[in-house]
Amino acid sequence: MKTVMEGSNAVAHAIRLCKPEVMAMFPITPSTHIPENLAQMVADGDLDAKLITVESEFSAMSATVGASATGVRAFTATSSQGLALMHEVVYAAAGMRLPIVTTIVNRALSAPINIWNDQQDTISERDSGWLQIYCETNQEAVDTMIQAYKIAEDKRVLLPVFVCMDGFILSHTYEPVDIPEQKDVDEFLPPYKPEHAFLDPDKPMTMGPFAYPKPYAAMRKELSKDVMKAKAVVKEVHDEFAKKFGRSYGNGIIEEYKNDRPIAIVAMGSVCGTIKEVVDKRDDVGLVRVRCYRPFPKEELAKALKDKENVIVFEKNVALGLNSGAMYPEIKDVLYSAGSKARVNNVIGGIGGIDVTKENVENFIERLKDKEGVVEFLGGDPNE
Amino acid sequence: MKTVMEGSNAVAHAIRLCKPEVMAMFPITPSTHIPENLAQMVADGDLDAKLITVESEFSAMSATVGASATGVRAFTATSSQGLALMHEVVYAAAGMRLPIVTTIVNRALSAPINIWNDQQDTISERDSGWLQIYCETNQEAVDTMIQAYKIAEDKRVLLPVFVCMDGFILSHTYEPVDIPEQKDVDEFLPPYKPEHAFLDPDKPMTMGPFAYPKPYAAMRKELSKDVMKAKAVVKEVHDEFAKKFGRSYGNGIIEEYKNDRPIAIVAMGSVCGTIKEVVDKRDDVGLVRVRCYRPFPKEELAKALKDKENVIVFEKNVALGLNSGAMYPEIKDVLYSAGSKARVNNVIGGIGGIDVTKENVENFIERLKDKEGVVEFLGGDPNE
Amino acid sequence: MSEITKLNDPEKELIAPGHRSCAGCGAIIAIREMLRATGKNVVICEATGCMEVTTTPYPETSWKVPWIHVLFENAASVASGVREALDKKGRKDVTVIALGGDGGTVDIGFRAMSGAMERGHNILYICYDNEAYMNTGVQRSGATPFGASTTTSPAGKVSFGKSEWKKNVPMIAVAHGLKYVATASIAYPEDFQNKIKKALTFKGGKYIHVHAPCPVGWGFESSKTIKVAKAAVETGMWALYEVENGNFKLTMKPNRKPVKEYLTGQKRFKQLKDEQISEIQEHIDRTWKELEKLESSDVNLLSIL
Amino acid sequence: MSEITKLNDPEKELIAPGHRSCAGCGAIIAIREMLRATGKNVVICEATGCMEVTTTPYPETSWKVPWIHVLFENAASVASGVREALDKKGRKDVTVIALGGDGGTVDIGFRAMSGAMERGHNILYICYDNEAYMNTGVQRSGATPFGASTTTSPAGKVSFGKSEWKKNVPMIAVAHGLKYVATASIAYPEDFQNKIKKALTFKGGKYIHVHAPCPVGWGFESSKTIKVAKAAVETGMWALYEVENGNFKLTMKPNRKPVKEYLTGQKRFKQLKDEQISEIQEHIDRTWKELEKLESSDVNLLSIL
Amino acid sequence: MKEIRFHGRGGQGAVTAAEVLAVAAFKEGKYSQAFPFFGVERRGAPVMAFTRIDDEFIRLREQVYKPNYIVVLDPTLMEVVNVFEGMREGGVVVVNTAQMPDLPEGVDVRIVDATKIALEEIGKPFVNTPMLGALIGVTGLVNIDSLVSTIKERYPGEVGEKNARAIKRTYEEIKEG
Amino acid sequence: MKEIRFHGRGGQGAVTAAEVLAVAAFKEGKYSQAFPFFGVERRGAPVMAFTRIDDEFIRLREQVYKPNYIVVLDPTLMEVVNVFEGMREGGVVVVNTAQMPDLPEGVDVRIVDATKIALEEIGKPFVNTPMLGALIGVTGLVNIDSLVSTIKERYPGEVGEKNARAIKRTYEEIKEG
Amino acid sequence: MGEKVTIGGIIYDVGNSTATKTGTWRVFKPVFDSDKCKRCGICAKFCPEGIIEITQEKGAQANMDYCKGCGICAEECPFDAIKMEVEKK
Amino acid sequence: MGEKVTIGGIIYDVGNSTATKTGTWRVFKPVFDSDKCKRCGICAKFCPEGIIEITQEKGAQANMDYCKGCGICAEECPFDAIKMEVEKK
Ligand SMILES: Cc1ncc(C[n+]2csc(CCOP(=O)(O)OP(=O)(O)O)c2C)c(N)n1
Ligand SMILES: Cc1ncc(C[n+]2csc(CCOP(=O)(O)OP(=O)(O)O)c2C)c(N)n1
Ligand code: SF4
Ligand code: SF4
Ligand code: SF4
Ligand code: SF4
Ligand code: SF4
Ligand code: SF4
Ligand SMILES: [Mg+2]
Ligand SMILES: [Mg+2]
Repeated sequence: MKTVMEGSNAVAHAIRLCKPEVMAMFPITPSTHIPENLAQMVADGDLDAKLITVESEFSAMSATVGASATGVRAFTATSSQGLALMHEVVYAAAGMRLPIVTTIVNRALSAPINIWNDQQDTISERDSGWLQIYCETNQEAVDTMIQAYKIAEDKRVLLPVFVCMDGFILSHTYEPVDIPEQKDVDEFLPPYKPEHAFLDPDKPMTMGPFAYPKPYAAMRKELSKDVMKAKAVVKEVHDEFAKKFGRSYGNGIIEEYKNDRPIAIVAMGSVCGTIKEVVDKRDDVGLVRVRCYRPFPKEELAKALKDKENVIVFEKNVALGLNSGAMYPEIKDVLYSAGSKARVNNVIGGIGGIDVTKENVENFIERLKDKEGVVEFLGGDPNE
Repeated sequence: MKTVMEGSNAVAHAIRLCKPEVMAMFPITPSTHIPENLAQMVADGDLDAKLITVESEFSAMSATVGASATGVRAFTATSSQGLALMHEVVYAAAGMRLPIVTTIVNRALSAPINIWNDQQDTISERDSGWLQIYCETNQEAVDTMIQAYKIAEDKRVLLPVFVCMDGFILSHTYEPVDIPEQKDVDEFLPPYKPEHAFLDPDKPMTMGPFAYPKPYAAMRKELSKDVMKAKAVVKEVHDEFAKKFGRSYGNGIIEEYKNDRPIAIVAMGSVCGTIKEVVDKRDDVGLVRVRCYRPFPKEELAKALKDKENVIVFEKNVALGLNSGAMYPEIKDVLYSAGSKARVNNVIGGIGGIDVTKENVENFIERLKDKEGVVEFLGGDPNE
Repeated sequence: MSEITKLNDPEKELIAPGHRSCAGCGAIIAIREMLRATGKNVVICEATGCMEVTTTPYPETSWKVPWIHVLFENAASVASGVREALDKKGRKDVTVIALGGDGGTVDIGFRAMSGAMERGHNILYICYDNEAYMNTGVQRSGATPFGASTTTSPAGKVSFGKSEWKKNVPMIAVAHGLKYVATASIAYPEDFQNKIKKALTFKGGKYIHVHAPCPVGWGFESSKTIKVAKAAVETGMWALYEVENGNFKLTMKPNRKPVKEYLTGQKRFKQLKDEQISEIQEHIDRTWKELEKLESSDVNLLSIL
Repeated sequence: MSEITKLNDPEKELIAPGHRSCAGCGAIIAIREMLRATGKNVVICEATGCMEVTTTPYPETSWKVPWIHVLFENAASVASGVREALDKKGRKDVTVIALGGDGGTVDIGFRAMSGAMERGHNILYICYDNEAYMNTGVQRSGATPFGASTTTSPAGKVSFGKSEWKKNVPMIAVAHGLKYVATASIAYPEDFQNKIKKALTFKGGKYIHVHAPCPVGWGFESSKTIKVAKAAVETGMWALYEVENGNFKLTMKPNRKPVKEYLTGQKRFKQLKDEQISEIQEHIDRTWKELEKLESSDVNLLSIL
Repeated sequence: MKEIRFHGRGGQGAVTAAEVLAVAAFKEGKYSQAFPFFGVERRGAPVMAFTRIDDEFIRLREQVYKPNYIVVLDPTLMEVVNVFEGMREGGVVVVNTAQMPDLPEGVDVRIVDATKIALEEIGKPFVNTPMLGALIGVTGLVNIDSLVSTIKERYPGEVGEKNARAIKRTYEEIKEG
Repeated sequence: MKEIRFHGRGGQGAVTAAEVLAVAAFKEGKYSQAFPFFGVERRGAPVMAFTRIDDEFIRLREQVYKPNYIVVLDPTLMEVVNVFEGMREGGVVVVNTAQMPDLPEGVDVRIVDATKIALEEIGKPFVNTPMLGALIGVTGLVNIDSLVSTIKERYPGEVGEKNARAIKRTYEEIKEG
Repeated sequence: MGEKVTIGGIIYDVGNSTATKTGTWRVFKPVFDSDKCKRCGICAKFCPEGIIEITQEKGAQANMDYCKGCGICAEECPFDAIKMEVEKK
Repeated sequence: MGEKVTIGGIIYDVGNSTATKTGTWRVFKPVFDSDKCKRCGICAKFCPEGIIEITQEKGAQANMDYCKGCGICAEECPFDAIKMEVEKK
């Protein structure tokens, strides 16, 4: 069904199509429309799932963990403070290897309190062991939701996934989306039948034990390796989806857009649409969109960036105390090892809902194209 | 008073000397001995402070924020899950510019649950806007506690500080410490008299408001800059302390130990003692100890490392999904901008209490000295 | 201005106009009434919610008393810290109020509130109850009444709205051993204000739960806010009482009207069938019978609880 | 082994030996008794604490029933998810138990527990109460009794120990509207087990709070665990009761001995002066008077609360 | 690409209008995008919403700074916010009012008394959908049939019918006037 | 540098012994370090604690793998853990027992019946401090006066006196042979 | 970024939301009849904006800079001294 | 790192803590007197380790691999059928 609808509504439909069995949710702007839509579907009998209207996000993620550990497909969604409140459970869920999928509608973090978009919330969970996929459009959010369960539940992965979409800019925007058919989704995404983790008196197991140093370190190492290995599955599932549904997003890991130019902008999420508009107007700049941010695509980025003259890393987060975005040093690490000679700069923009305009993009390209190691903050003047 | 005592006890004495007015605490291994010691001091009338035995770490940090916002010197301590549970409040405290000092006795994060030392807990808060200072010895922990309030409360800073010490390895170890005299501490650390933030009906103010995009982004930018600028104050306070008390730690920001050799190990915390032992036995390797990790000392590290042949970044954390420690890309960022030709490698060790031995250090130097871009995990064999 | 006697002087209000709450907001009325009772010598620690967001859009604030907001879930813990700090500074005279909406109190802030009560800090917790998460668009809270349709407990083809009864936080507060607990309504400001004043004569934790209708979330005209609040009390849907040192006392004994009079005229209840309306009526009848029994009995709630 | 009749067969235990709890641990006795009542068809969701840490040092586990631990503060929310998942799978027959120590229940896990109760999931919450955070070395919890010295409420030159009374979580649970709430003691296993079985006949949330002395934390010989538990009941320091559909009933009416008999012989109370001991005695006397009054009154707690 | 900005008050349906327009355009095979700017202000406060319409998928995510068309649901807003801000050359402003307001120089303003029409046709002062009728009457952004069918889908039954009638009236009236 | 490992059971005071030794050494102007290895096992389970003594500040933070001296507070532990593990050449093991246990080849074991002495002097089977007396009797790691004064500071009053007496007895007894 | 902000976003100029004239949100407005008004104070007590001044001289009067036109005052006035009218600006 | 671990640290071999013989922790041990024993089951009910087997033939007997010697059984036996003795190994 191809139609114009609100991003949150579209994502809710995608979730419905994935047939989650337990959904634990707590409202927070701007992700709220997702639980609201799902609650209405349940109230109307259109979705046969248990909805747990928890008393906090801490419990939202905890109940999701409980449900997933019982062997059912489980879902939650949140933003910003909600994700920050879940923090401790987020780490635990990955360590317990539960294939939960969570939609994060990205929003800035307090203090001060601000309800608009940036990506500080998910970026602050980047070490947690969750996969993170950032979407450019609502269509991509829909498609990625469906892919996410397949990735998470893959026996080679068994890790939780954040599907990230920019708050308001995507979640509250009406735009065309093609909502897949249930039949097609069913073919693509089989029911979740876990072999490793399920609470059942018929086959008792102990989950979440205490671990001494050696097994703990061994589990962390394995977890670290497995998160990295998941990249292949992200790609594979993306490709399979593309084949079946006819839609793809770069190579599933990164998307290179006119990346045969001397300058490359690296960015994530909805701002890439605006950047593409600028790329089309120029001949010196291309875009490398990071879709799969965790695991971090070192090889892909090395290949896409190492021969550039200039790389501008655009980020919607600030690593306080580092005076840059979080991805900036990660990219430089990649380029360092690749022996790149590129000049690499950083733009921190779109913080707390600051609008990022084509002019902004044009202008920072001009300002930075001959620089190295500069970090800039955009402040909200559309012509800055 | 020079004596042999337990690290936690020594730190509790340092806190007593700082005369905190409100202390909110919740027990967690291995930081528990700190609140226990402080509680005993209060019960014995040796410390005139309000002890709030909160029902969770979320409330520990919240009550600390409340107290600090009322204009008194406030303290809390925690580890691991406790810090993870505080996460949302941690970010808020920095955004609100409250000069709280918190001792973190570093411990691994769940799942699985493990009570021993690594530094994943504080590393996972590295974007929060808190300063982070890592101590090598209990003496340094004592001295740094006292410095920390002076740094935090400096009008140029007004930011919260984590004083980090390795769980068990420091907190539960008896070793010699010199506990300063109250008189000297009083001279060094004046009472906290805030001008920017205090809740008082005689001068009402509104703290923690809602902010639209532009002021929000402006505050974030200012916060980011101020965290970076705090480095100068960390150094200044360290030097002043050194002058008065006769003890210093490198230049207050980093400590270079025999760093005139072709190989440099970069590390933080107690493991540096063991590394120094190895450095003394060899002539090819030196140590650069990062004491002040946030703000990240880019300039100091660039200077200390750029001419090395090989840099080995030793870390007690794993950035899952990045397949390295968190500091590793940050160091490479610095070296990239410095135009360094060094080979840079990463060792992840001491995870979840894995012991790090001299042999381990010797061996990883040998394994990595001709490599570039390698990330190794130590697994707990003392001869590995 | 020459010397004219102001029988009511807006300048004396401790919360300024220009705030961004909806026209007819009941919650801001609750806060206004509260501040008239506390006076200036107070510190307010507020949870995230409609009242926080609409009163403090930086760089503006409507508050004229010291006020702090940290997060959604920690008003009571922040207040604990404020209280102890003030005491340490010798400012025992200053009243500390923790203020939360029903979401911030009954749900996400409940651990913090319960913990603060257990520790016995000398603070007054006030919950303004508009019976849903209004700030985020009318989602169900533990305080949402049975039958109400909200965006996360919506009426639908197979659902009539919320299927659980309202969580009884005032009585839970009593079970915490508080020396003073009361319910109130914005429609009865003197009662509310007297309760605040009485509460402040007790040392330790105190709790007041004030009913504050929300025209937008409940679905009624902005002019009817007080009428709706009154109807809640008159139908017995909301009982006004206080529990002082464990002694339960109804402070208002309405000649109870049928609850239907309260339910009709609110969009959130419009889907209810007679069946559910009678269920609610029965629930009220049963509760009131017990409340009256309790009042006339000599059971002391503080000692049993 | 040939056919010998085992009057008691350790093989049938659902928690295996080899666990790392202290000799004489009361909490593990509570769990053992609990599992004898629930049987195998159960899922346990446990909070961090002594019982979790000592029963599951990877790669070993003492549990023979499905068991999950996630964190310290979320046993009840994890159980909510498990319950709904089992229901969705058509496994309504499986009992779901959320299990926490007093710290994990009364303090840090309290929001989760309260939330789960409010939502009415079909789970039984069991709190084993050893009256402090034992796992981390005997720190004060909300359930620590008045007067007890712990490492964060220590006796000292200017302090006699904890100065607040024990938080009354069973009655708070009643105020949540639960159809079944009970207290129990490890010294009365039949009573405890009957209460578990009765609880499981109710749909929705249920709560049982079982008193489980800790020789290490309280300071008594490991052999005295049951004796101490019994003394708590016999002196009235711990009351055994149940509240079924709002009706309060004492399930044990001891001829109360002086509380001193309970307090002496426990290191945590050794600093108490006669003054505090009388205060405790008075508190108990008052409470029991009210409890007996309540039992004989016809006040229904479910309707008032 | 056409960019449209709607001015209204919280509760008046400006956001819905923007969305309906986007849906109607999509029906005609065009691509569209609609989004609000939300503040924390409550009901009654001035709000804005935006629609973009183009022949290709709209990748651009910046706010609308230079609208081609501006719709003002409530004339009193004109005293509160500068509704003309950033208007593109050749742009048109459609205002719900009975009489032409005082205007800065050089702006092309069309008026329609949508409140009256809404009260007559819908029985309530719901002006957002009627104002869409006026907008397309002036601009031809989408045709009336797409708009009416979109409205009827969004509001099935009688409400939709009434709205459709109101739309048609404003459409005709502004075309004529 | 000297490294000492203590084996005991949870609750028996091995950790305290390690600490007291460190304090006593510091009194004599030496540098020292003491630390436990904690598990989640409870009272009664085997535990270890370590002391290092040196002439300079001890920077080394690794665990003790090759102790010079080993102290065994409870002989039954020898059946449960390999108390000799990693012992350095020339090292000595001091065991609290009334009679010499069966031993692997080439280990130097000294015994003392600290339980008996403790019961006689202290009135309770507190063997940790008496075993320190034995340890220094064998090794001279610190002198008896430093040890005794440390003990008296840690346990003021009668308890300290009793412990001191016990220490002196084990010290003498083991020296004698 | 020209935006000047205070440290931590603290607002020192308390009560300064008066800078925002929420009177512009109004669709209806209250019209007070000084003759009917008994100066009882009920309207002022309930006005969410806290903007009703009552003087012996003029009776109740709302500060129209902020009045959002909710109509509570008119609804609650026991003496019918307030009428809500459509705002015409 | 040789350590083999299961995914997520899940333990499938339930009840396998029997691998750890906590009997070694014991300082005292219970000695059961089969003659005095009335097979009443009280000791077994309270034993924290759950290791007391009772048969008609032998009466109560503890599995000494795990007995921690807490003494509860002896304390609670109403028939004085259990004595605690110092463990000698
Ligand atoms: C941790 C967290 N979760 C969610 C939110 C989003 N949020 C802010 S206010 C609010 C609802 C407030 O409800 P209530 O306390 O009843 O106050 P009201 O808005 O109804 O006045 C929510 C869900 C948040 N700010 N923080
Ligand atoms: C968030 C968090 N804070 C603190 C801890 C440390 N901790 C683990 S168990 C525990 C105490 C448990 O007390 P209780 O629930 O009473 O159980 P008990 O140990 O007494 O059986 C504490 C403080 C933790 N694991 N997580
Ligand atoms: S939504 Fe309700 S509570 Fe919130 S400001 Fe509007 S009327 Fe008040
Ligand atoms: S400390 Fe207490 S509760 Fe914990 S295992 Fe030991 S006896 Fe049991
Ligand atoms: S309520 Fe009516 S009579 Fe009373 S003061 Fe107001 S306008 Fe006058
Ligand atoms: S209409 Fe509402 S805002 Fe205006 S004066 Fe009356 S009560 Fe106040
Ligand atoms: S308690 Fe005593 S009599 Fe009863 S079974 Fe045990 S040993 Fe035998
Ligand atoms: S001594 Fe304790 S552990 Fe051993 S059998 Fe008796 S009760 Fe069980
Ligand atoms: Mg509310
Ligand atoms: Mg406990």
